[in-house]
Amino acid sequence: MVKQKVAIVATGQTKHRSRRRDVNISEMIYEAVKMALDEAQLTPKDIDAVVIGNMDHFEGINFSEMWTGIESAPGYLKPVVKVATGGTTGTSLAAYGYYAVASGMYDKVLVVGWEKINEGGATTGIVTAFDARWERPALAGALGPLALMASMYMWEFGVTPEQAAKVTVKNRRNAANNPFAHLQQPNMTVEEVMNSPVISWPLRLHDCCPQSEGACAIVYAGEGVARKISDNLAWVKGVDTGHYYTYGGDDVMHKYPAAKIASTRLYKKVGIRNPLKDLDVAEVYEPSSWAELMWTEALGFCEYGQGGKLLDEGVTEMGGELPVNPSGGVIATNPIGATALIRVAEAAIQVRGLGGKRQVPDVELALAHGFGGSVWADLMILGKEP
Amino acid sequence: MSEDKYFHGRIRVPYRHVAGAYAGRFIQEIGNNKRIMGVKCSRCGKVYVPPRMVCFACFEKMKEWVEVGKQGTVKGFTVVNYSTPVMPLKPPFAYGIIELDGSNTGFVHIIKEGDPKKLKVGMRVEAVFKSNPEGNILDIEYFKPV
Amino acid sequence: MSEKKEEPFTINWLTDLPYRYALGPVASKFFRVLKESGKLLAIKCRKCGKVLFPPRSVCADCLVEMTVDDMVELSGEGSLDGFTVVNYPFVDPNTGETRPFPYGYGAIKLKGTDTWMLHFVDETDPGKIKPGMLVKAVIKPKNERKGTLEDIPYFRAVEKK
Amino acid sequence: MDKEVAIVGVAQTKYEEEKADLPYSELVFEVVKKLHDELGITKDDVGSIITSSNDFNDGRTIASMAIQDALGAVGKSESRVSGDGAFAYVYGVMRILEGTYDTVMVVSHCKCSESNIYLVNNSIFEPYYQRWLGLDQVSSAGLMANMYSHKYGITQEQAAKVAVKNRKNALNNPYAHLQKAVTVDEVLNSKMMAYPLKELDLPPLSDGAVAMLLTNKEKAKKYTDTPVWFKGHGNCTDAYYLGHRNMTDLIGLELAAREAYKMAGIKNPMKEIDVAEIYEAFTYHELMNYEALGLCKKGEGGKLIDSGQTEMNGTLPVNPSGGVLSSNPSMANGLVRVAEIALQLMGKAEKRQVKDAKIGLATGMNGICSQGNCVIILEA
Repeated sequence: MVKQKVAIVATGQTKHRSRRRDVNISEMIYEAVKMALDEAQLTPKDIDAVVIGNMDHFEGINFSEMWTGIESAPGYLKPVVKVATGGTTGTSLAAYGYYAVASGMYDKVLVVGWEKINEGGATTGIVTAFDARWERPALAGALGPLALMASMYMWEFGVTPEQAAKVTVKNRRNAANNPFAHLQQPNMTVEEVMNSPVISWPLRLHDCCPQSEGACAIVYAGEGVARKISDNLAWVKGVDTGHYYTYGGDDVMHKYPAAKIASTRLYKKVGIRNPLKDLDVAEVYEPSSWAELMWTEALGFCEYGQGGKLLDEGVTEMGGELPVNPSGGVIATNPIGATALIRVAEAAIQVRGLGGKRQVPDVELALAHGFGGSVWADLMILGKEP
Repeated sequence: MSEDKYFHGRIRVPYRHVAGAYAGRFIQEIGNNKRIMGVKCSRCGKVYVPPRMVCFACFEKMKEWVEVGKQGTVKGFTVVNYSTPVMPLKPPFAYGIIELDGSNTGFVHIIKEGDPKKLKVGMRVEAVFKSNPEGNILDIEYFKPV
Repeated sequence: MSEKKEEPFTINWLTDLPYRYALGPVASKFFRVLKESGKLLAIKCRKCGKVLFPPRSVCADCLVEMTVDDMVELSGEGSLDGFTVVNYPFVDPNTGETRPFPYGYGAIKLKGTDTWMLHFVDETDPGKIKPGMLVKAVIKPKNERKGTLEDIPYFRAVEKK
Repeated sequence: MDKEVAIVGVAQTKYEEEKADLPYSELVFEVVKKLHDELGITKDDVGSIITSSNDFNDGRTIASMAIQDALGAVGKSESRVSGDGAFAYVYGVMRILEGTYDTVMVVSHCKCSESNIYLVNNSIFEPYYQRWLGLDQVSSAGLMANMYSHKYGITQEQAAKVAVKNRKNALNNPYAHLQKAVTVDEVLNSKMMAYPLKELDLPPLSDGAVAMLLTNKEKAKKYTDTPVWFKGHGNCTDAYYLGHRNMTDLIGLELAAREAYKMAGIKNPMKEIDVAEIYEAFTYHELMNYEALGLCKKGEGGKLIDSGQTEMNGTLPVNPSGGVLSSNPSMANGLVRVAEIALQLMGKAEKRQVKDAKIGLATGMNGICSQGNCVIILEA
């Protein structure tokens, strides 16, 4: 067993939608798995281990990996492990897969994230993620706390609802270039966002992510075999996670300290001095339009309070200095257990130059970010060179 | 007791699971036509009852539907003598793994027999269909010894 | 593929799992005091001095244990540092039913604490809210109190616009 | 596998029926603090943290969120394996081998007293074909026990001897939940649950937590003179639907063991392994484990228990701790097995110490009836 560098050799996704009426859970996941295996031209036998995850209470299935790992992914008579960490599940799965290969334990690992969210309900499920004694009675899923963060952010820094609306406009437009995206709205306008119904002030309907059903799969390979599988690889440059207090109210949520801590650590490790200049593209987990503004600050693309300005200047647009969410991001697509893994898959697609209409030119370094738990951050940087 | 040391909560959620083409057809055939359908793997030839889209051993999509028998052979059983809120019958009753005639997999279901002495591996059982189907696996109400 | 309109065949299952979540001595005392005297308590880390709500027994920064002796009384007043109006339906997993909406929901910094409590606020018009405004915990009358968070049905927004 | 990843310290709570005063956070804090104190470390000495837990058991999505403070995880890279603790240990090993972290704390917790375990386990079955039947861990175990004993002619007495052995061993383990010896007759005459399984063929339901610190080779010396090294590992998953499973032979466990032995260079497990802690979910299951782990031939699990070779003074003592039949903090069971083997190989197992133990085996399990299997080989 020898330590090795790790590359993503293939990705697969379903076409994400609000309700997959035609397939059950295991059939839906199979689509993404099959696509990834086909792209890598690997047979199920070639896979050494399966890492798969979702949130147990979202579909009400305990040990879901024992089912889906066998019947949706080629895990029969192989290792199957589940990682579930809330919104960050996808990136936590991706991290597990990376360590599994980097440690030398396995050579080819299939990572799968999925959610069939409308079998239960996202808000219902998310409420159960919080403390039954202290938080659940008033908590209304993710949007309530996200709206609180938006209000705190707005009040502290004077960022405006129009600036937030522009995030939706940008990302839904980007989503139109992504065949897998759920909400593809190339002609969305700021006015349309501003006139959409208030869901949780200051969040309007179009400030919020949709609830999507879908799955995402990636295949990792160690350096020895990766080059045999493909000559177009996305190498893992570094992984880190910032976890935070048990109670979401223990610190200033809108400054997202966990992302600040983890990104500072990861940039140093990868040798990034100025993320805005050194990174070529970022896929961030923005569950609301406001969140993308806050996240770009915490991830060090600009100073605190400057997220709106960064957007206004077009820096994060396609064609800007650091395009954020060419895929359309979470504001376009949110099958929760898959969402953060889609960030990794999309970052890999960008590094490999396979983004088609959503491709950012000449991507050398891409950041994938997952958000979840009590304002946690999972990060992975992918690069063209090992 | 230490009950005042607890907050009594629950997770109570109504789930609606899309059955999909395989489980959907299987359960509807039972309810509507009192037929038990399996699906055959074109690669290994195994007939799966209940059906699923993918043969987990070959990792191939299966497409060929076949009707299997309403009778089968008991491969294993247990008799339960405790009760839980989700058990469909009052104990004692048996769970069995039954290989239906014409299939190659075990079908897990209930055998309405509470005395382990009256059950045997290798014995024959037959499906009893519910008169008013409700659209779930219990539209086969139970199996009875033949 | 286009989205078909008709409802698909579904298998429905009502999950109904009872849990008894241990409170621990600190939360037990909080709810007992709340029930008996209508007062709110927080807890102070004896190492770093941070005052934390909800009261819990481990200070995450110092990794030291706190006990019921470290609990401090709060006035029930706080500042409303974040606010929203929840205006969407969802099944409340505590009951299996849709939770009534709209309702005001705030990030409240209770006076004397270093953390924010996220709780109901009795206002559903953001136009009447001032950032950082004074809010006050409303406590149910003693005969209606059960020793749970519901004994604090909401915070009253005091200095409205 | 060379000596690269060490367990340098372990901490356990006492396993009990009901730890009413301890919410998850405080239960975890107890073992974290104990581990810190034993090793003389603070949270700043811990590079990364891996936990294992289960959202259905804990009644909480992202069960690990409840214990972030108690872990000392603020600002750190924590991650969580959903399920049994043995798998968390393996993730910890991977994190050390990758090289970023020289220390990883692994923690696993469970309180069976807070939920209805039968409903929790019924939820393991998918909603289309199995859940409506009302299946759970006990009825599935009954199916497996019956099919296994039917195929190989295992008697109820032979199975009962497993309970007798493990409950006797538990008398020497101060952490064990049930500390009362039982006789074969008592097992045979205990309440019938799921034929042929009786109440004493099944484990209790327990509350408890376990923690350990892993380090790389260089760091290990700093903390202990008796590091316990990761030597091999195998992980293998059987079919999901019970009707697809080979219910008479644990083929998933067998393949996992084969892989672990290969990595550890073990050719004759009965000879080379000095002590084993296995996740025996019911009495017959331990016999099935013997066979799958290659300690005896197929169908000879009954003979092996009869021979006394797996007793404390036998050739290969199995479950000196008393096993799961004595303490069952469900999701923590696998990590408890690893911790107990670590104590054995450190020579710190006190009254339950197996003499001169150099190589040990631990297993973990996910899902129903050994569907997901983890076999770990450790070396002193």
